[in-house]
Amino acid sequence: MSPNDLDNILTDREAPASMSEHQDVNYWRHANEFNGAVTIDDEKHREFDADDPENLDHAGRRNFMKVMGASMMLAGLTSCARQPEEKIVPYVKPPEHSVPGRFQYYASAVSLSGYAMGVVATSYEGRPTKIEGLKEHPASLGSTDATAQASILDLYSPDRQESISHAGNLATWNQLVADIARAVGEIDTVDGAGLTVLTETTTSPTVQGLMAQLQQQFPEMKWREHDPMGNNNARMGALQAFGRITATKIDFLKAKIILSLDANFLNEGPAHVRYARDFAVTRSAEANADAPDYVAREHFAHDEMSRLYVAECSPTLTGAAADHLMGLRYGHVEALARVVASRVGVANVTADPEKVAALDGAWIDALVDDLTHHKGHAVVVAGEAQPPVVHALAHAINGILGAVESGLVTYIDSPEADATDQQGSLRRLVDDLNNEQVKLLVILGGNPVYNAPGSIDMAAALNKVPLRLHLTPEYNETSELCHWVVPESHALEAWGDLRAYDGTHSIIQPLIRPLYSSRTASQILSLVLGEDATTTDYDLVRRRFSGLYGAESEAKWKKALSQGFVEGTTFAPVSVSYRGSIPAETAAVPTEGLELIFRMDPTIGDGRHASNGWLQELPKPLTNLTWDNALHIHPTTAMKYELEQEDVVILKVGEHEVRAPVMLMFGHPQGVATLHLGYGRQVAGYIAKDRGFNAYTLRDESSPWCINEGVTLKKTSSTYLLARTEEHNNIEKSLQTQAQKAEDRHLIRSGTLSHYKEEPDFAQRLGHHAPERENTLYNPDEKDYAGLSWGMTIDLNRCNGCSVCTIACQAENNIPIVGKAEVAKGREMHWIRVDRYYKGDMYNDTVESAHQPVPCMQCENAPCEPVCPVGGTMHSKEGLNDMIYNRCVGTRYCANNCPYKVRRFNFFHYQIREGQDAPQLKMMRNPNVTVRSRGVMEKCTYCVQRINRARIDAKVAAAKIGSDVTAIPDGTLVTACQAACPSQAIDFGNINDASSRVSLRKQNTRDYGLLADIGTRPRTTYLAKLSNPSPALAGADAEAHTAEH
Amino acid sequence: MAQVFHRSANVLARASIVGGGLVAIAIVTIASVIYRSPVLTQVNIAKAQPVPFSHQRHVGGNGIDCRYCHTSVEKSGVANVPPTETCMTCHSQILTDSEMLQPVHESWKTGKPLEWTRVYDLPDFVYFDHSIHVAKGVGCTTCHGEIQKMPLTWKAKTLHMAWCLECHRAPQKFLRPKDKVFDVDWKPAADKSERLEAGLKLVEEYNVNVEQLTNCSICHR
Amino acid sequence: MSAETKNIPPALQVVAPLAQPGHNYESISRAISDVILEKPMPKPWYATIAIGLSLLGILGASSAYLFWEGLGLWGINNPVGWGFAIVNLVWWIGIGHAGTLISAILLLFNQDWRTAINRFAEAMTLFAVMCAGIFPLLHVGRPWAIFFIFPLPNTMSLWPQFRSPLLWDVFAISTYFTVSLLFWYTGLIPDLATLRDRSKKGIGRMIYGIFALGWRGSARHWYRYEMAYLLLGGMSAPLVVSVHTIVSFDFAVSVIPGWHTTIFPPYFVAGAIYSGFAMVLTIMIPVRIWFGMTDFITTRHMDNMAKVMLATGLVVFYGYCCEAFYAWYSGSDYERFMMLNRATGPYAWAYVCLLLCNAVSPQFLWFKWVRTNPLPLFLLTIVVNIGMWLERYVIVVTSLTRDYLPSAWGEYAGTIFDWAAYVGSIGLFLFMLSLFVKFLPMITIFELRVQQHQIDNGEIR
Amino acid sequence: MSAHGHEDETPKVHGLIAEFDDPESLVKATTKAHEAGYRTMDAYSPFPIHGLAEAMGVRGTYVSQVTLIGGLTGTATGFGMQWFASTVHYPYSIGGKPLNSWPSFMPITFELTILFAAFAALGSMLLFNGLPRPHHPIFNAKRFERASSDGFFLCIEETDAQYDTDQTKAFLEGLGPVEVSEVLE
Repeated sequence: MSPNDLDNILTDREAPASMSEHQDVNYWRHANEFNGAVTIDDEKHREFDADDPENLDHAGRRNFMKVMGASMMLAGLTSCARQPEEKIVPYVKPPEHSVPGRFQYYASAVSLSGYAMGVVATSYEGRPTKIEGLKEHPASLGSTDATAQASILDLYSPDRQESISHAGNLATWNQLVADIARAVGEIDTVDGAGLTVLTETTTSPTVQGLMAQLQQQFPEMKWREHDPMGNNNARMGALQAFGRITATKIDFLKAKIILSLDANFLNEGPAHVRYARDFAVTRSAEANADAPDYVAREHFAHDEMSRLYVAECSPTLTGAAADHLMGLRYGHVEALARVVASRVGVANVTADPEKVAALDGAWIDALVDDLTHHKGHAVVVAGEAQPPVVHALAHAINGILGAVESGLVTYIDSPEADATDQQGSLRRLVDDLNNEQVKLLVILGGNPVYNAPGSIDMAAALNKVPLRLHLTPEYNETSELCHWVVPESHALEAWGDLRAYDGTHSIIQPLIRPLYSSRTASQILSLVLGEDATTTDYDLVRRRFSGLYGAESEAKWKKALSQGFVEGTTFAPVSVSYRGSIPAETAAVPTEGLELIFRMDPTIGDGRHASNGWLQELPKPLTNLTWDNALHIHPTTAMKYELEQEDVVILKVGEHEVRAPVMLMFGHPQGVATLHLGYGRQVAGYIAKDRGFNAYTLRDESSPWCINEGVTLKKTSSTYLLARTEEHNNIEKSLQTQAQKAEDRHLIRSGTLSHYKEEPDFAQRLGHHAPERENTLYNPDEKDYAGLSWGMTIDLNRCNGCSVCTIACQAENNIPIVGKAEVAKGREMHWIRVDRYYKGDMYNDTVESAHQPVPCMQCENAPCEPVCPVGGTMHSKEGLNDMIYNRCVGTRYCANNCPYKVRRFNFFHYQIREGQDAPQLKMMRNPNVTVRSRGVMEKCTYCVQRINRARIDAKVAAAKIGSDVTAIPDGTLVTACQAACPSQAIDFGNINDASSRVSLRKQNTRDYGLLADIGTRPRTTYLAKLSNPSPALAGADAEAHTAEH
Repeated sequence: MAQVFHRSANVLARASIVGGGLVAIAIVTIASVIYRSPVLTQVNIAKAQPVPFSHQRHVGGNGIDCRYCHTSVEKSGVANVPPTETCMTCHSQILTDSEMLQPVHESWKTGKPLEWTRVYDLPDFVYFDHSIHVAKGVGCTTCHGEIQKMPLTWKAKTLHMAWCLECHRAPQKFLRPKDKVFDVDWKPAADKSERLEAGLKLVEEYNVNVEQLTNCSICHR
Repeated sequence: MSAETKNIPPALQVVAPLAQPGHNYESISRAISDVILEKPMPKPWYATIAIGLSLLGILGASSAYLFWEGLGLWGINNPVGWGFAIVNLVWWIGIGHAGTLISAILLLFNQDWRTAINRFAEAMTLFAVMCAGIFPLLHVGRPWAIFFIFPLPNTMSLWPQFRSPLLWDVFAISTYFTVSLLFWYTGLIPDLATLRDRSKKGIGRMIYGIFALGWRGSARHWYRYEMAYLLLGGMSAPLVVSVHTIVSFDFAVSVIPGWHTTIFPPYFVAGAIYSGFAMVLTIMIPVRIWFGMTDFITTRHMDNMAKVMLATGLVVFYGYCCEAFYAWYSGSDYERFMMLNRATGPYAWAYVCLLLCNAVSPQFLWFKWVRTNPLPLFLLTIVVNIGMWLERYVIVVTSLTRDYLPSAWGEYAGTIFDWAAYVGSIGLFLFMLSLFVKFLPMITIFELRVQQHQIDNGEIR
Repeated sequence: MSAHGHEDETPKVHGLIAEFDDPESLVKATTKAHEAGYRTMDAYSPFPIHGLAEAMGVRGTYVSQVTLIGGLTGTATGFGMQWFASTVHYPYSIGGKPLNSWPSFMPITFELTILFAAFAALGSMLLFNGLPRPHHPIFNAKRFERASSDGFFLCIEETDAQYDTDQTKAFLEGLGPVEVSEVLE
């Protein structure tokens, strides 16, 4: 073996496996065929024998000195050690349909805040390794969001609760069964009075069914729901508007004018992936219909584009995507809603003139004008953070604007198992607890002790319950206060079902037996029902399934398993009528003093993903902050309070206070500060514990989203390091310089739609031009890329900056997390990053920002290649800029010389550092990608493992039929980032095939190369961003938009 | 003045200069010889196995086709080591009470897998794919040697990168007709030029993209 | 023979002599060989070697920990992939250049005053290159795989990548070291013979004898010897120029604004000589006093070296001006911003300091008083050494922290381990120097004899 | 005289050696000796004296030629290695540059030229000088240790055609030396 075998660049010791055509239904297997499912023991067995490279990793580290000594002693000619002996452990009986060394794909679903997101889960030798979107699923359309991508990590998370415990001691399922039986026996005598089940928002028909059974068996039992985020205001808004709770479904494909009232519909809510996709479609206008890559859109002319108005009190990516953005205080959103409503003709709605005066009149005029002129194609979306009345107003406006007739807005029964007023539900729960009316409390998931509003002392209340059971994936603040703690099964290891935002019934099927002694919510409920304790999750789901579909359930079930969901279960529209009564406006909005806005954290959500290292390290959109939350305020506001970046302040509301670091944020409304919820976990594992501060404690039960009175802010002398993935010194100044330079260098090219129509190739005219290929000392024709030749385009007009590409890449390519300290040093490892640049006057209330995903450009004249002394990176015949980890000696010259700075160096052996060294994490790794050791450079190679698999499969197939064409059909080979992107901004394929999608994109007149002027000839190119400002407001904005000129 | 050194020192001095050079060369040579020797490569060293499985008996003797046990070789990157089930297809009838086969029957009864010792072990950053090699006319014996003559299995080739490149640079020297891929007794034409000619024809016929074969990402990712 | 001075140009009449009068061949030989064979080492020598050894210890310890933990211990990051290691490498290599320049180029230009200082300067070259040599090893991510960069026989049938400036460095620096060593050793042979013949102790006599190769001062030998020595000098001259040129290619060949510039080769070479002479003086000024060499290393030598510093210092200053001018003249936003950022960005302090050290301070050398007085000259050389280190720091860091994509901008600061490696290398340098003056003649004896002969004949003074 | 005592047969004579007290007289003496027809002789001095070797009839040396050859070998090796590696043995595409991007090969070619030449220069010098030779009869000469600090010697060797103990001794004394003595093997 060669010496480089010795150091620890090693990968899961498996051969390549396929990623091709995973959209093809036939490829998916029914998990119940998969009865040979390997147990954790087998897994451990296979995983942790000598055959496992990661063990060698450790060995490698242990023998490090020996190895070094060896290689040095022998002047590197030879290495003295022999490759350690490895074992092969074949099956005894192989599972059916499994070909060793090949991936298998299963259609399933994961939970997106209680709703179903259809996914295709990849299994390798019985272990799930990757999650992709499910093309046919309405909530996914083949894409996912970052949390779905990262949920694979949750399965193997070292912070998971592994075994059932009672009062902190290990316990068995049977002890639990006995104890619960006893408790249930006691309450049974009183019709179940005293039994309370607390759930988060769920759409699971199975849970719904079991709860129904429970309520039947125990008429007195209570079902309470608490979800710190949820969509309670939407429910209440519907109730207010229509007198009943409905869910709203928006078909953005029809929307030409969109008003978002503080709604971040591109990144939040059960349908955001779908909405992002549809919205992107409405934005992709082309100057002329014969543009090579133009795809006809039903409701839009080729050069037509939707216009997005956003009014928000905390900057979001939806705001960043807006054509017209208005930043305002929380209370003013309602004022805006009212004035718009009254002006489009909603009956008896009044707006407080004083408040309206505070708003930009011209803006409203233009908006109202647009709305009224696009009846049937205009829609108003209200954000969850806004009170019910705003939602009600939105419903009213949509009604007036004919959005309902046109089908742009559809009302359906809520897919939730029990759509109710959760705010009230929580209050009633707490009262019951405090009145000691609860004898047995079953908490299914969630973490109320941590995330209940600070105005409620949940801990004290809980302690009044004689018997408490907590089903949870990880041991948290609530588990600590419960007698019984039962590990909850992950979606990839248990049976279950969920409904999508439109009601579609999706089946969750396991790919692997539970790694630990975990159970599902359905199992716990059936236990409480007193059913046979051996009832499996499978039984329960099947029972409910047959309950729902009766006779045909058998056939439907088979189909559902291969499809991932039950066809035709979309909820039918319900007709509702607006009751036409909007109460007069509530209290005035204090325009003085600091206003606190609470928001779900952009990456770890309400805190349920706090133990997910990938999401913790994912730079939060707009701020690039990682591993922490902060008090986000506008620099000018900060100046008012004499605050600087990273100063620690004490925020006090009532008797509650938190210590929060300051994060300056351009474009944040003045006088308003945003706090992200989900941090400050005290009882948690390595990843989540003691990160950031817990903003829930400041939250008030009655107004959970905003506090605009009685907020005191006290500056302390201490500072706190915030790890951002951009340079740290003097954020204000550097962000301004960055914006300026980005502009001067034409990094992000953007223009208005009108300008684009006049000058379709405006993007290509900007900046200096790439040197002609002939301008070289050498023979320019020496390099020809015949046959396959890979390229990529990224459409900035579609990208909304959600960063799912980063996580998808991390999952696909075994990219480690490095931890806060390392990020602060600028050592994050992401292969594709999303750059954010501000534009225009940074000190406006709102500031324009653009997003640019930057992977390796695969330059044809790659500056990284000639400088490597060992040929560790060089060009392939298919135009890839190959990176050969095992050849790299780590001079870092290539990274220095990369103009795009997309190369990443392993400063430490991140793969085995704290938080990364858990053995089960090895099961997650992609066997087709080398696990990089310390001291090695790494980077994006267009998912070369997928390319190789596809090429080999194509060639083998061709060879079988003796054909000599080895075609890889365009679109069957996708990179991880491309597959995940909700708005389909990324296209990848063979640029030698003139008909391939990517070739067509490259022929688009908006296509330009980043820094092409320095002659790198990048293969990844960008399509310029377009905006569609209202002609009425064009003046100032248009200038900003076309500032390029 | 007195002599500092004895006469003999003259010879010694010159000898040591020449000698120094020679020693250096010797060290380099010996080192690389050891490095290429079976001591490190394990070539031609039979490995002990839980069951003394003999390819000589099964392939040479009974003439069982490679794919009978290594089923995935044409479909997948890995040519699987057969599950106990496969052994039992015959050995539930033959040699049912053989001492030698005890572990196999044991495994079948208990369901505990056999643990074979790996003979061919590529470095873990090398991605070799059986399916494509087999499909393009690379015979089993080309890399695995005369398996039909191995009572216990041993490594026939070094698996050094240079060895891989021999073929990846000039496949014509090694390719054989597809229908002969699993033929362990296949011999190339004795005459060199004839062999090359045949090889070139196969490269043509199976349209092997030769210049691509030396791209780094073909084997390393 | 009387020292008639008629054929001495009047200009030289006034300056200090190359050597104090009253010496003859024997006294010269004694003066120098006694330092090694007879006299005890002066106290400062013990101090120096002690300091050297302890710093060397720091180097060893920190390097071991670095090898164990990984490069993360250093301040480097994305985008700043290079830090102290490269700065130190370039700095040391630069320092090395003075030796070769003095021994080779001044030899070719037939400058008499090189005689007394070339041995010392050459030794310095060797040690400086050794110090430089440790940094590439510390610098790479996988030192145990560093042999990949040598064209060695291997079973991967792979070669190094010959287009890489780093590989050019490997060849340039190793060649530079080897040739300097040969040159230095050649010069040593006759002096080793002298030591062999003068030393009483058997062992020392043996060892000097072995390395003297049985030199007996035969006229025929001298004849070929001078030829070979001249040839080596002739080769070293272009070599020394090539080495720092190639080192500058590490930057010049890249695409990074502030690196990608054609001015680098000449301005690196000038800078090298500048810092080299500074270091020679820094060491020489105390040593000549400690070891009573003032007779042979006179103010004349210091004066001349100071003049060379002044000249090269001005070239370096010119280099800075060109950089700034071309940044503006290029019209490229990248270049202009790089220059602006250098002068006003986060690392402006370093840029200002380096201008003070390298551009302003040498102006004092216009004054003869500064050139000929040990103390001011000594202080000035220290300043210049610091300045030249800062120059490399500025080049490496400012360009990398702010290149093409603003989103990828970063910061850099050395950590304790960066500093440990740096001071450690200085320790190595001091330690080697101490051994050198203890065991080898710090001035070329036989050339002093030649010089004495010429003085006797009144050819020079 | 180390040759004495421990060898029982009478020691062989190496030649006659005359010491002079300054370079000039050594040169004169050597010139005379050469004119007198002596050939197998050698002069010893603590530093190179111009004209001394010439006085013994030395006419040039091959050191420079050998060095040139060494240098050219280096050039060939340097460029050859790079060209072979990059275009023949394992050609791969680097940053869009051609396989034989000769300009990038120049630095290494140059360095190897110098390296080889340097070894050739030193090597040939030692070789032609017959060094290393730690033991040499001349070291037996009286006061010869001063040849490496301030002694100037001329030695006419016994193997010289004209060598005759008495005549040669007389001849040397005629040259005004400090002292003439016999050197034994």
